[in-house]
Amino acid sequence: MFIKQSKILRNFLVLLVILASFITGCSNKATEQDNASVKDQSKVVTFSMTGDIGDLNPHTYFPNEFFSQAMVYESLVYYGKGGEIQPWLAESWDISKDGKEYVFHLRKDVEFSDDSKFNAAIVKKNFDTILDNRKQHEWVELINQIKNTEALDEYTFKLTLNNSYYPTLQELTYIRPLRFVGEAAFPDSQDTFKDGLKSQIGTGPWVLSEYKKNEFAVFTRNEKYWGTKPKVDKVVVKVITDGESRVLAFEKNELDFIFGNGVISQDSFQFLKDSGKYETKLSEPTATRTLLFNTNKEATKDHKVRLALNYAFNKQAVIDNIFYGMEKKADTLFPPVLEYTKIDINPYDYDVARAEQLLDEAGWKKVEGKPFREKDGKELQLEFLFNSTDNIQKSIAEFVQGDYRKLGIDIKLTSQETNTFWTTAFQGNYDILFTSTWAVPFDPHSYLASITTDSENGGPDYTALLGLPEKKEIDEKIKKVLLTTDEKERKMLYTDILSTLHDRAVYLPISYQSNVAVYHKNISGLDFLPQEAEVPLTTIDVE
Amino acid sequence: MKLKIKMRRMLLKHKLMIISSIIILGMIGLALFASFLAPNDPNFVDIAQKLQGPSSQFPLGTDHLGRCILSRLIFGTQTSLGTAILVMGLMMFISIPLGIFAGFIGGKVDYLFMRICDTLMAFPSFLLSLALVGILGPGLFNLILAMVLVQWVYYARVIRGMVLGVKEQNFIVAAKVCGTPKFIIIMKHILPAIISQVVVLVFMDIGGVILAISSLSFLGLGIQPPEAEWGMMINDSKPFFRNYPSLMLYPGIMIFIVVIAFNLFGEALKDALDIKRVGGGVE
Amino acid sequence: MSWFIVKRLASLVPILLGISIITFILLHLIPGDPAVAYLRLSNIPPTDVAVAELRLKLGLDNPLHIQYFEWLGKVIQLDLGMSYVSKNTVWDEILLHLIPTIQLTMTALFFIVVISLPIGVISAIYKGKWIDQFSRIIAYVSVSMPTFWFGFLVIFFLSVKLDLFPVLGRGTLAHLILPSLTLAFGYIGTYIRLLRASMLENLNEPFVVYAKARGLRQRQIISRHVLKKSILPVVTGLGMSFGNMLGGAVIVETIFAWPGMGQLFVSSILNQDYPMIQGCVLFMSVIFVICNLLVDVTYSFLDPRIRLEGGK
Amino acid sequence: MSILVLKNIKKTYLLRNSVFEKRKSIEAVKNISLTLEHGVCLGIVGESGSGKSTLGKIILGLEKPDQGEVCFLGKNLHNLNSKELKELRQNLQVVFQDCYSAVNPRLTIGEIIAEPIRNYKRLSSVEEENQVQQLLKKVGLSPEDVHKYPSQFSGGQLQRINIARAIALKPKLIILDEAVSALDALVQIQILNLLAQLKEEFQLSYLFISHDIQAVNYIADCLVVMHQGEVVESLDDMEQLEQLEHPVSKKLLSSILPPFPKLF
Amino acid sequence: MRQQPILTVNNLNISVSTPLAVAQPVREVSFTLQSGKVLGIVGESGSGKTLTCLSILSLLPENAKVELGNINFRNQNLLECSEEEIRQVRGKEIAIIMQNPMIAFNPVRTIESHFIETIRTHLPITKRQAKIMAVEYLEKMDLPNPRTVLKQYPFQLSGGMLQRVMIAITMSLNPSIIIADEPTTALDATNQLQVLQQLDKLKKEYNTGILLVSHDLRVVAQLADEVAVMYGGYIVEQAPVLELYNHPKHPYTRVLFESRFGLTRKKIQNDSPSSTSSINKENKCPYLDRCEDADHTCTNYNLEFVEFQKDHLVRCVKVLESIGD
Repeated sequence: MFIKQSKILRNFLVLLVILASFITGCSNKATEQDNASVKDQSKVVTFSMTGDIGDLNPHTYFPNEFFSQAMVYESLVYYGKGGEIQPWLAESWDISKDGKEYVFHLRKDVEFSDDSKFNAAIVKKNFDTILDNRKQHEWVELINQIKNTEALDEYTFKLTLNNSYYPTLQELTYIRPLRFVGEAAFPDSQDTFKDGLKSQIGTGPWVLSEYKKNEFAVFTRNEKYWGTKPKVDKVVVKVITDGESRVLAFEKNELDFIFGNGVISQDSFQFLKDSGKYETKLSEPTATRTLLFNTNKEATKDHKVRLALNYAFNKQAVIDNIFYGMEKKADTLFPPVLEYTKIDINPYDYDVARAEQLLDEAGWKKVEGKPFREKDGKELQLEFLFNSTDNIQKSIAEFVQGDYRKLGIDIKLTSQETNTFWTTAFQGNYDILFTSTWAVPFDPHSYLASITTDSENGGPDYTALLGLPEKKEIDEKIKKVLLTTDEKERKMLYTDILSTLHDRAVYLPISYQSNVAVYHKNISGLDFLPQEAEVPLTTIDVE
Repeated sequence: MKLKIKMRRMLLKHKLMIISSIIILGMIGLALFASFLAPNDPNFVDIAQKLQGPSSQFPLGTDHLGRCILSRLIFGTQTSLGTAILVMGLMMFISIPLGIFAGFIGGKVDYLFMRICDTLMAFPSFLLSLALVGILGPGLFNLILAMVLVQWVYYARVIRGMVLGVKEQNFIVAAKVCGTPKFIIIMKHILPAIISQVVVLVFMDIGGVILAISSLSFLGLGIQPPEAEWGMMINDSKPFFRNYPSLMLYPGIMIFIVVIAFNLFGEALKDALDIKRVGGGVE
Repeated sequence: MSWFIVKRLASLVPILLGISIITFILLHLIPGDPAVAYLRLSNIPPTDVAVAELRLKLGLDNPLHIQYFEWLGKVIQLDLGMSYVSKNTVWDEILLHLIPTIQLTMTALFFIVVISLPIGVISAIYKGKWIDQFSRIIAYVSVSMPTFWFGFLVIFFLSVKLDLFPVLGRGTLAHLILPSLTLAFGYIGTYIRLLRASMLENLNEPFVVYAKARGLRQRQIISRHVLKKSILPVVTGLGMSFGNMLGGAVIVETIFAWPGMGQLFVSSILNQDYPMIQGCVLFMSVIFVICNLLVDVTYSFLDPRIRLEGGK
Repeated sequence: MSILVLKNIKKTYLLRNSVFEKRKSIEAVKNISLTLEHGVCLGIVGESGSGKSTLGKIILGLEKPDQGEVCFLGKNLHNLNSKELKELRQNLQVVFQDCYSAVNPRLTIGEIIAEPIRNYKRLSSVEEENQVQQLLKKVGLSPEDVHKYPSQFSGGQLQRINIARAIALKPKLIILDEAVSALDALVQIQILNLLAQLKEEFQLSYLFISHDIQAVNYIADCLVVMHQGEVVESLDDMEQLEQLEHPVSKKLLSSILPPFPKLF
Repeated sequence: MRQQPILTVNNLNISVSTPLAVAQPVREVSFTLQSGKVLGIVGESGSGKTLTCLSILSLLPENAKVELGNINFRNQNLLECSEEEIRQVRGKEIAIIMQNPMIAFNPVRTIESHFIETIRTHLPITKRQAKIMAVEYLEKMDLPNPRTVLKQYPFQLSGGMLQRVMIAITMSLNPSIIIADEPTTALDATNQLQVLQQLDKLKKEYNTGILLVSHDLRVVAQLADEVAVMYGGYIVEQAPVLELYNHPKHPYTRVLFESRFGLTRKKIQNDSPSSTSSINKENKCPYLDRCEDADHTCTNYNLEFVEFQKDHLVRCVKVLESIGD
């Protein structure tokens, strides 16, 4: 009762009302728009990614996400099911006999989202811009091989190479950097790598319509799209860093589907699957989860230690208990289903006794009363670096820590967010690195090529393997395998390279990973695409 | 009648004090004898046993790596409580001499001291600790360093205030006039006068220190795996908290109980010391 | 009054300088050579030449105080450097994340006031009664519960089980409720106790006896006399809490995926994005200091003793 | 020889809140010169804020005057090294107004009174206790009180304890800073009587600072009136109290209510 | 000749409970007060005077309680009134002038708001009218610039001014009784007189009954018609002012009178030990420990308040014996 009479309380209430209205005023307009779009019956699907979509520039890397680049920009050719190269922005192409000249006949009905024409000139301009920063794209061997680009006429584009390079077409399907932005997108300096884009103009089925950094991005259907138009009008991509948050949001219907690899933990996937309320899907194996040992470090330089680590790893336990049996055990660096990767080797089966023996031989002896092995008074401590935004890596890392502990190996876990993780990885500041292969269309040739380059967009493997005496030899073989025109020699070299890597035990392949998809029952058309990083947004539909 | 209520209230306070000190002693006991009390090795990973319910082998079940939760909780007492006590101890080690020094000497020394305090206290303390850990890198040592470096000012300032309060008292002036040396004045008059307040302060605040440590660990910046720490255990159990809420519940309850026990104890101690003073006057 | 504000503003200068010195030093605590760290995070191999070049460029070879003044000059122009990670300027990043955090903390402040004010008043009036005991329990629970744990409990029960609120992220007003409530929760207890203690102290003041002796009604005495005076320490306290709340926001934003300063701060720590860490600390401390200034001014406005006698 | 000579004492306090604030100063004591003879009680009377307590602190050596010198037993008090100062301190003691805060509540009466003795003499514990008990008897308390704590005593008794501590070293001069003002009228008389008696016995000199002209009149031999840091009037013979002329003195005098009924 | 008393306090006993014990600081206190008369109560601190005053308006602190007795005001037992009834009496009928004006006002509110809220609580008038009244009464108290004073905060005024403001507030409601609890203690000696003069004016102009409480005999002497001396919770002596001054009977009163040293330099011998605690624990003479006349008769007798002669009451067995003689 006295509240009414009290001046001070009244003042407070007034203040609070003002405050409240301020907060309301500040609150997001996005939801209003969401609601509005629901009202006008347009179809919207919402999903989430771990990070921001970035500046949406196909010619650069981090912080760009593959999936968003693929939504807006397109390539000359498309990587179809089973690795079949399909026409895309190029209707057809001719390859010269010596394999050094490629002539592309472009589609004539393609327009950029700003209505400008897609033609050979803009293709050349994009290529040339990319080639200006050749060093940065070193990992794409094709770029190293390009000698000349030429617009023969308005819709014909010619690529001349230094050598005949067998994966040329395959590399043209890559999501980055060989995709095309419109004329108006180029910065004044014309250098898209250093100065970014003026605006995001692509030919793809989606146009970025609203964007709030680190919160969400809204893509609207490109009504002028030349190909099959997407079924939904809008895609909302929310940024949710944490896997558990993602699952919660999905359960609360704030997300329509979950898609990707490592975006949720296996436990959550299993939980969602078991609940029976949602549809779940698991793709064919795409890439290999693997540990990489740093051969420059004191302990892991020793072949015996690496072997011991291989033998001591209980892959089956990981697959049974962490992956719930959903992923297949990996014994080789690349899934044997790929071209050239089916090799005949003796897998390192789980054998603790063998591991202990190897460690003893390497000089790392158990010390009475101490938990960890020592050599010359130094504890056997290995730094294990993994990516903290991947929801699967952490549980494996902790498992490894616990399991190796039994052998007297102290694993120090270092988890870092994506960007820092890769930086640290490239610097080689770790003993064991959690990594994975790149999946098709990159595996195996681009992945192996990246082993040979130390550029920032190569692989951390380059540095990691520097400690191997055979390193030079391996690099040369990889260079050779990419350029050889002889199918048989190529096959032989691949077998040779992969066997050597297996024999040196620098990798510890764990399992072949798959993409997961979880979606509500009103969602359809969520099929896995050939490229792992692509999200099937064109086929998706919502009821 | 009134007296009865008073007595009851006093007893209630005593009860709280007794209960809270039993909890605190129990926790310290757990920490000291963790290796005897824990049924299992807290760091022993057996992935095949993961996320098990309570059983005779694992009284509270296992976590996502098949480690015994009870054992981890018990060993967590060691890390959480031990770190908090260490941090508090270090802060006192710095701030008691400095606070007394600044307060007693006064003048320019005090002025300088106060300006340093003002500056350090202009930072939100948790943020500064966080930044320090961030820059020095995560880990137990850096965590302790960051907390002590940031928070000692607060205590030094409070202690300085206490000293100033005592210094105002005429018995200090009288002691000076009596020719008592400064050091003796500090040891005989000032220290005893503030020490009970400092003890109360320590007990009232140690709960906050425990919370801050577990918060940093929760963010992954404090104690590193596989060492068991409650805040980290909560973070670890995040992925499972819908199916296995107990995973998150247990360490949370542990933190909660310890902190509330310290808070209650501090409060009761404060009241008890007040009552003594009043009582002394009436007798 | 205005003289008081001017004076108070002037007193900010040394504190701001102090803050800037400490934040400046902060960056020099990085283990190893900052130039190497910079190069590594920029993905440039830290060769001797590159390091030497960068040291020259960043002025790292200058004496520390010269580096400081150069840095300070830039800071004054709001040039806090570039984020290693996003390659945006630190200032832009901060602005981007500022509004959500302000929303969060303001709403939390709102909750603190509307919840703890009435409870504090009532428990002081009915001291020793069940309602006072109850508020005591609330107070203890509130200060003893870890924020992050409370956050999850709230999500689990209110959001997942009862489906009352959206879980995460920023969007509607409903999104704001759980995070700000979580942030506020830890402070509610403190303020209930603070207000209660302050009320009780004032209830025993002679001016209350005199007010009674003049025949004023109980509610008049409580609201016009006691509350008006008791609220003053609460106002000061809220100002102090604001800084801690910025710290608390770090945790709450992490739990609720709230895209504010806290999240920016944590991710820049995890990414070792040093300029960002430095910028955040500097910025939040300045906000804190300004908040305290505002509180002081408000306080002086509310308390005539300060308003009319200028501080002492 | 005069026991205490003050020459042109001046003391100004600076008030400042922060670096940037305009400095304000208060002249607490302006240019005061006084002389106090052996065995004499000098009363300093004035309203609150007239600077008399500051003067007391300066004489005690707790504050340094900005100007002028304090000669105690012929030595400039503010010009001594710590050893000499300690030596001189023996002869210079104080009794404060607030008898409660003047004793450390955590120490026993015995320890309190023994404090000055311990600082200057090395005595066995038996001797020390003997001395303390003697002192207690001197001030009219029971020797058994040695082991009691201050909280067990009333204000008047505590003031006796303070006096006991002050005379423990047999000083030459005791500064009584409003020493009886906080006490009940009855107790005031008792303490004043005690002080008068001790003065005779130990040949003490007093500097009796008070706002209460009646109390001063009761014990002092001569008197100065202070106002706003200055001595406005002084009197050598207390019999002539009524003849004080300065308005401030008049005001002080007139404020004394006659002890008889009905003024109006 | 005697008027009907407007306030009668009868056998008042107050207990105070501390965490350790229950004390009885006020015992068997009885007195009456008439309109236009001043009853003075003298006693040292802790003698129970303040509690007696507060109990009249039911303002005792939480831990104090009236155990026995009644307080009649205009044939109404104040102790049995409801909270609302007593509230209407407070200020309007019986007003209090508090000991220390500096802390009796709320420092964060202006004089005006104190004044107006008091008037408007009891009288159905507007703020404007109340303000006019306030100015009027402040003027009556000889306060310069009453309008400015109203705008000021308590801490901006001196103690003497505040005391006069308090009296003005009290007067504005024209109460029948004013309880003045140590009205001059906190004031400079120079202000004492003025305040006393104003109280006297009040008594004469409005025919108000005043209960004047002080530890200072001299203050009481200036104003009171009748004086009661309290010691250890009891009224030990009560008589018309002149009678008391001329013929003090109780040993305590006698000592009290002797200690008025005034401007004399006569040495007073008074070395009786001071009491450790004036809170009486048993039903024995409270002055026993300090009394010079005490002997065995004092230790066992039933304490009675006896009319020594007309209107002169004493509570001392020795005095009674002397009548017997």
